[in-house]
Amino acid sequence: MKKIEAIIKPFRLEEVKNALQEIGVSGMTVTEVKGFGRQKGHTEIYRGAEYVVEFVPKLKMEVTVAADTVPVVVETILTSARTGKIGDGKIFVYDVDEVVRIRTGERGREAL
Amino acid sequence: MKKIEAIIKPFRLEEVKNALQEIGVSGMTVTEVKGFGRQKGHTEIYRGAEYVVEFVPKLKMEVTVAADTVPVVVETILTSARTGKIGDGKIFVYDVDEVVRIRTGERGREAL
Amino acid sequence: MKKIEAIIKPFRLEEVKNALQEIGVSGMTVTEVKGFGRQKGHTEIYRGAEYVVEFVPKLKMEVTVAADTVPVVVETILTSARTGKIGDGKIFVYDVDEVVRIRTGERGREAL
Amino acid sequence: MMRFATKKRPLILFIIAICLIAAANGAVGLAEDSAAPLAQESAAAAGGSDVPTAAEVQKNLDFVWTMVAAFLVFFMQAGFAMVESGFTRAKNAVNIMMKNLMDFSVGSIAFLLLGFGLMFGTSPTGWFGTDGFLLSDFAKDADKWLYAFWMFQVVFAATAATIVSGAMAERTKFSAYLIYSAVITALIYPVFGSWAWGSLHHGNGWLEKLGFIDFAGSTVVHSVGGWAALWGAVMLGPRMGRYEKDGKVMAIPGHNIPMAALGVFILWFGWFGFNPGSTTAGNADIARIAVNTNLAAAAGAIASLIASWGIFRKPDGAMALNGVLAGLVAITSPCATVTPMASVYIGAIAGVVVVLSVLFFDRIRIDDPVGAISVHGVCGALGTLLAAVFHEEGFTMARLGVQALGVASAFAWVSVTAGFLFFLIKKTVGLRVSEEEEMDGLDYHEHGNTAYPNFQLIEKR
Amino acid sequence: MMRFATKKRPLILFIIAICLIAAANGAVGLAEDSAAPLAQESAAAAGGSDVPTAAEVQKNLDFVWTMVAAFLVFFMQAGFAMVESGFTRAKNAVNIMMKNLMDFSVGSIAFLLLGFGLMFGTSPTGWFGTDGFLLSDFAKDADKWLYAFWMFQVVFAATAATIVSGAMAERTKFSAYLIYSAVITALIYPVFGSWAWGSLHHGNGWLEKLGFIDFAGSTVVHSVGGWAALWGAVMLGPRMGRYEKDGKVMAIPGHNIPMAALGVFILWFGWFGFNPGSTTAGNADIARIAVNTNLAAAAGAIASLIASWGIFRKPDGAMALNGVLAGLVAITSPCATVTPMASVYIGAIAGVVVVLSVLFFDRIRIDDPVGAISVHGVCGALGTLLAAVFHEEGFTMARLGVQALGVASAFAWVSVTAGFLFFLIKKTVGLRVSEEEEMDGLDYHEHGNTAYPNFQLIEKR
Amino acid sequence: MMRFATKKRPLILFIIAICLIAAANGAVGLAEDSAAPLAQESAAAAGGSDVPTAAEVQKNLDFVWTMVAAFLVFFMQAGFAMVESGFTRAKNAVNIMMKNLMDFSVGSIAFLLLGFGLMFGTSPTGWFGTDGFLLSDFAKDADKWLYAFWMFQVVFAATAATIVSGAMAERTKFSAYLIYSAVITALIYPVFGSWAWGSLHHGNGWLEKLGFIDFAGSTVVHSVGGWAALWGAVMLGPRMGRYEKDGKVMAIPGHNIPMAALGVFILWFGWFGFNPGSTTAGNADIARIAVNTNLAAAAGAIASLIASWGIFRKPDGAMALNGVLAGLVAITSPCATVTPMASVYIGAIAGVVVVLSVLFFDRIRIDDPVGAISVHGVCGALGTLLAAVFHEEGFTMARLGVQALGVASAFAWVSVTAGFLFFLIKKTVGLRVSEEEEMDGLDYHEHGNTAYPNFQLIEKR
Ligand SMILES: Nc1ncnc2c1ncn2[C@@H]1O[C@H](COP(=O)(O)OP(=O)(O)O)[C@@H](O)[C@H]1O
Ligand SMILES: Nc1ncnc2c1ncn2[C@@H]1O[C@H](COP(=O)(O)OP(=O)(O)O)[C@@H](O)[C@H]1O
Ligand SMILES: Nc1ncnc2c1ncn2[C@@H]1O[C@H](COP(=O)(O)OP(=O)(O)O)[C@@H](O)[C@H]1O
Repeated sequence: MKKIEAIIKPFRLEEVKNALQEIGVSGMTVTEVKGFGRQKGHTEIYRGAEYVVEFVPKLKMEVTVAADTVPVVVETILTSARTGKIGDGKIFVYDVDEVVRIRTGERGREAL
Repeated sequence: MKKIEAIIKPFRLEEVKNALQEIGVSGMTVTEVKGFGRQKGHTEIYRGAEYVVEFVPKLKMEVTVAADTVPVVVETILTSARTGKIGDGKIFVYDVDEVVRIRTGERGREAL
Repeated sequence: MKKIEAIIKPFRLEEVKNALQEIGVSGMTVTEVKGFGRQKGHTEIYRGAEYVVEFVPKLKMEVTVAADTVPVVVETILTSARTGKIGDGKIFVYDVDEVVRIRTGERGREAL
Repeated sequence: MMRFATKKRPLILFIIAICLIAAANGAVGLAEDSAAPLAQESAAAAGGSDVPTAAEVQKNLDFVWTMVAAFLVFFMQAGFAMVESGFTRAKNAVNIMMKNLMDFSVGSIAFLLLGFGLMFGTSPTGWFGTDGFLLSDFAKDADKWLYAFWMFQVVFAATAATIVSGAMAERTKFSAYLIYSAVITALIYPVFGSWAWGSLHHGNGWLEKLGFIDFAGSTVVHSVGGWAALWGAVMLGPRMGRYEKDGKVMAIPGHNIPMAALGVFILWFGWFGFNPGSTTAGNADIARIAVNTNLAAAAGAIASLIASWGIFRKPDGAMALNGVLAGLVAITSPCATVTPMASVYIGAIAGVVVVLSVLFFDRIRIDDPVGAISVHGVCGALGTLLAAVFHEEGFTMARLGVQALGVASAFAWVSVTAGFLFFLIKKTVGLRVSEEEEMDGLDYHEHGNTAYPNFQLIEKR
Repeated sequence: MMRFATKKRPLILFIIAICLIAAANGAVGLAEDSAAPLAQESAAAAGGSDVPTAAEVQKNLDFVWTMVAAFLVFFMQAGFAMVESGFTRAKNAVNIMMKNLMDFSVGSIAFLLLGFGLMFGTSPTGWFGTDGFLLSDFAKDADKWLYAFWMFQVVFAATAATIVSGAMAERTKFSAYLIYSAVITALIYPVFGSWAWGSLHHGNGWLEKLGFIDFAGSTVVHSVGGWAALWGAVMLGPRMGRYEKDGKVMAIPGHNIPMAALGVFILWFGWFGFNPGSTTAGNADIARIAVNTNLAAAAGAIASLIASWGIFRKPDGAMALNGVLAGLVAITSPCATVTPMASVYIGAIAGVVVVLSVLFFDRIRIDDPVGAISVHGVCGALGTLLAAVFHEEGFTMARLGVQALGVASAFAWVSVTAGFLFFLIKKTVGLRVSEEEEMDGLDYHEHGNTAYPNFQLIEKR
Repeated sequence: MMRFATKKRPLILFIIAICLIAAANGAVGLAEDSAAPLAQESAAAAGGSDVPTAAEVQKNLDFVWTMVAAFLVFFMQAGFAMVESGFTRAKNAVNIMMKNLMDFSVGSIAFLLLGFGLMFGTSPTGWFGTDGFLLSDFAKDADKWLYAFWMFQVVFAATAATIVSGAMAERTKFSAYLIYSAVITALIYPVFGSWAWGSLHHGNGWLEKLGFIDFAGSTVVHSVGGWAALWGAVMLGPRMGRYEKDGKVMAIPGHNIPMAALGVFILWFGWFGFNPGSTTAGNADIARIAVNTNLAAAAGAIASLIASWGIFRKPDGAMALNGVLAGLVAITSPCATVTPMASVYIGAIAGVVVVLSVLFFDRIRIDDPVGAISVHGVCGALGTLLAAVFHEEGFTMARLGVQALGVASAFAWVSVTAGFLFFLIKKTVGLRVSEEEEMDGLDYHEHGNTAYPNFQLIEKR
């Protein structure tokens, strides 16, 4: 099993989520994160002093799926998350040893 | 070494943490996350308009442990996090190449 | 490719980020987390009743880099995040199967 | 939207109904006051077209002062809402706002229909009023002062009810809350009120006849509210996770201390209407009452800060806030009959007592999220007794006796009536929400709302 | 800092400029009031050194009452700011605070320069005032009452403008906002005001001559603001993501409901200055007006709670808050000419109507984030009509006709002028921010600020 | 709980102690006012049973007005708390609330014991008062006006102290804070006050004899507070991370701008008590003072918005808020002796000056988290000078000279005394918290509390 971790722009969440549902992804976990990369932060002013907000708000989306479905899931995220502007984010794929559903104790594919 | 990542219901945190301490887990990291899965969100009303809150608040708990202790840790989480209701969450196990304790620079088992 | 995940003390963020930039790390993702470990939480008082705040605020910093640069990155984090006090945190290294840049679809090293 | 559509027809009928009842009542309207001069005219009048006497002007001044004071007391509702919500959790904030808004709204109507008459109507027995419901006295006396007096009294009545909500916060059913706050404003508060204050209008209570001193209501308003809060908290039981089996007391910190502090500032501000306004006359007496009120509040804050510093080794913010309120509640009864120095002592004593009282109720496992029982019940009783101890004409055992009798009768009356009320509600609509609702928060289950949708909250219990 | 340095020289010049204009004006200053007694003296005076007549004292009382009422009305600005910001998203909170602060500031100056004269200057035609700009009447009449009256009127004028900002929240350009709020306070509001209230000072409006009743401004202030809000919202269009193609209405929940509730409490409090204060005379009439105001607000809250409970199966918090405001707006016109019972009915009707109205405007896809159109526009008109229906001297078709005429003329006047104003702004400076600015929030793009930098916000849309 | 138990016995003793001191004082109480008529009676009286003269009614009106004004000024404490806490970080919010609550509480007692006497007691030298401590003048004069006057003065005294806390926020020890705020209210403020205002009661200051104009305290209250703030900020040094070695100024944004904006609205509201109330007489003069106050605030907001727009290319919210306060502080001295037009100029000048001043103090690396030095110190001095420049009787060099003397003497007096005070504290209890405490936030280390336990905060520095 593989975990697909995507760092996306917050306002794309709906689109990505819906796209994943359509291809049958049963679940996912989302985290509020701050990103740092090519997309630079911005400068704010507060009472005469400037300060740079270097980190950009992003969402981290984690989806664990069966290894064979990775390509299609990645493809789906790519198309649904893309705006074409700097800062669209990244997708990381990791290997997952094991998955267990807490409620039932099911393991592997059944647990997803 | 292995990382055990558990998505649990927020109010189970105390129980799970205590259970893990009892079996000698020395540390863990917890993150506020939003989950999407079989457990559906709920509908709220705001000034006459309805809106669906699709994502359910969850906690992500990360514990890195020596490979041999994985089964017992997983078992402990299973029993302490389980309520039997949909949305109890999942446990994911990943492989960890290396662990370093920042304070001392210790590596591997010693770092935990 | 490898993912380096560091749990650090929040107020070290600036230093670590700058240090990583200097060695040419192009991007990273930061998450607010709560840590539990050797560094104990503290006791607060509220209207006569005490309560223990067991979890300590930490930041999780994730950096994905080419495998060969792992040692230098880890070293950089170690030196920039270290205060020498309990609770300095940990560094975890994971294997990454694949990286994709959403904007361009580039994969692997190019995507970083 | 569609599924709503169907349900709107009844509302149209509802509006028509209101209009019909209103029409039926139209006559009343006429009778009540057949020629209220338009203000423009009267403004002109005041401008000098006809010459007013000094006595008339003084009367007008009494109107102005009493109204301003009433507005300040009204504003205390905002203070109570801020304190209660600041001292409780984010997941219940909408519910608490609604409760504080509705208890005043429901209370205003309940006091119009029943409360005022029971409290200030002619009272043959001395135990409750029998007329003057629906502001009907105006038809009789044709004295516009009735409106000023009613306005000042309705904001007091609502205060008693709102005190209760703090002690019962985070676990009470909204519907149950609406019922009991209506009953408190319509029955429990007014009947006791008629014993002590009836003679301010048409009544004459048995207690005031004995010389009971409760200038602005340490007992009549605060203790009554506080003791109702006590029985409510007892009947409800503590919030989940507040007291552990092993006897440990778990703190459940309030979600917004600055909000609670703002509430205390608003209450302090409003109390300047509550105490000095109780002269219901614009005269020289209001000044010393204001000074006394302020000094007691200040002394209460300092004393409770010292006390908490001594006990907990830290100057606990929340306790200092309670200390201010304790001082204010305690001075409410004696504020017109003690010296400024005495007010300092009264406030200081209350400030220490409230800290001990909060610890005490925690020890006997009565869960009062905001400390309403200690602040209003205990310090209300304390202040009423200290009114005798520090009376500027000197201390007399007789006076203390009467005060004690008043304190005791308030406790007895409220315990019986409120106890019964909560029991009844518990057996019928139910008093407490389900465990699941309590865990998820009342905002979602009771109102389908969220207080802070744009903020990442810390989800624990 | 360096890049700022260069830009400070002009400011020094700016200050010097102010001083020069001021100098030029110095004469005016002299002429205007050549010997204002220092208050210390007059305090002594009041102390009894010279003996005042009862009529003089009554006049002083009118000053005191009118000022206190004006201060309460001013404080409503804080209430509007809290309600508007609580009902919108965190990313626009700074912008909303700035708008509410600046509309009052700009409005005060605009009313000084133009508004007051247009509204209360001598009005040969009955359609607008022609003198009394810049408080110049004092030179003429040397009557200090002018200042009291002006102070009371300026806080009213600012209210009309601030109503608009709620309906146009979260998507309006800050510069455009400054322009239209100046125009509303300088022209649109005063001209209509002169029709209904001009005779309170030097004017005489055509509408008041017909016997139009609008005691405290259900129409003059609230409907005028509400209809301007309507056209503003129409011209702007809805917020992104508010209405989906498939016709679904998407809620955009406000970011801080307790803040909105505090705002409603502050507004309720301030309304006690708005309505009773409109006597601009400290006399016995203020009491019943206060009672009526309070009962209508309470009834409005209850009615809208019931209505929302019936329609949505939950007692929606935000709706109850709108219900209070609906009751207050509706009673504003009739508060001096109906009985307390009638006030209950008026409030209750408004409470139901506001719920239906909010649903209606959502259905026709006019996006009003805070419900300003329904609360101020619709319920303002409603209250003006009900003033005839429930008039204590009984219902007459004639009176209803005049009221209806007033309501209609307000709608017509505002639709034409505000419609044109917004159209003009749209074609010139532009009315709406870019999609990107709306998505990121106005705080960053318009002000370079963040409202809650220490809080982890939930980033979605 | 157990470890608390032991520490409660001393408290019981503490209470008993209070009672004993009180008993000893009981006599005083008797002497002071042996028959305060119960308000009920006096209400009856006012009702007409005995006939008051117009002069008596005017006196009563002065009481009512002065008390209402005092209450409004008290409410400013809430405004200061909101502004200070909104402009600082979440980790210090509880500490800031406690400071604002305690400085008023401690200040009230300190002013009772020492301050009032020093400020208004008979002053043979003209440099400080020598009697009238503990409200003892009542025994002498038996004039209830003393209480009204004291109440109005105590809220002013507390304002001076609270100003300081803003400039010293986020790094000052709580214990040190309590000490210096007591000293400021007991000594530093009153002594200067006696120079300028002593003759309002029994004193006669050297400065007022020269004709120094400071109607409501631009210098007496605001500059005094502002200069104390200056020396406090200097002695403390800047917050960690505020100024980098390379000379860069790092902004430390406030955690809740809407809260700060609410604070500014509350302060504006309270200022209507501060300035018009300073007549301490209910008469026609209050109206123009209110108008002037309002126009200066509005002009200040607009001017600072323009200035910040010009300098930073964005209309900075926080600066506009400072602009309002700058205008209010500047008009406080001249409000009774200038025309409304002049008030607009004064406010506008202050609005620009405050922006430049904030930038200036940042450049010289004096860290003032809320801008208290610029708003109260600089604009207080500015307003005092402009009182001469814009005096309605025309500008005279002589008058300007006296004003300048007053401004200079305030700066000198406060610099010496406050400078010495802070130095002493630094050398004894210590003025500043440890680096660790500053980093973690004062809430936890000083109070063991957390302001927002249910919110996920952004942990950085
Ligand atoms: N090496 C990396 N490791 C982890 N996260 C990264 C890395 N590089 C970028 N990111 C995340 O991806 C986000 C977008 O990357 P960025 O370089 O800004 O734009 P783009 O995705 O177009 O290359 C960043 O904000 C950060 O959260
Ligand atoms: N494929 C997945 N990848 C990552 N997280 C998942 C996945 N499926 C479920 N989750 C997480 O687990 C939580 C619980 O899953 P859910 O299907 O709702 O109930 P259950 O755990 O009983 O199957 C979800 O809220 C989500 O956070
Ligand atoms: N086994 C673990 N798995 C995951 N995170 C851990 C683990 N042990 C510690 N951590 C994280 O590292 C942080 C610091 O560890 P701690 O034991 O407190 O101090 P130190 O890093 O000096 O050993 C903890 O707060 C927690 O967030």
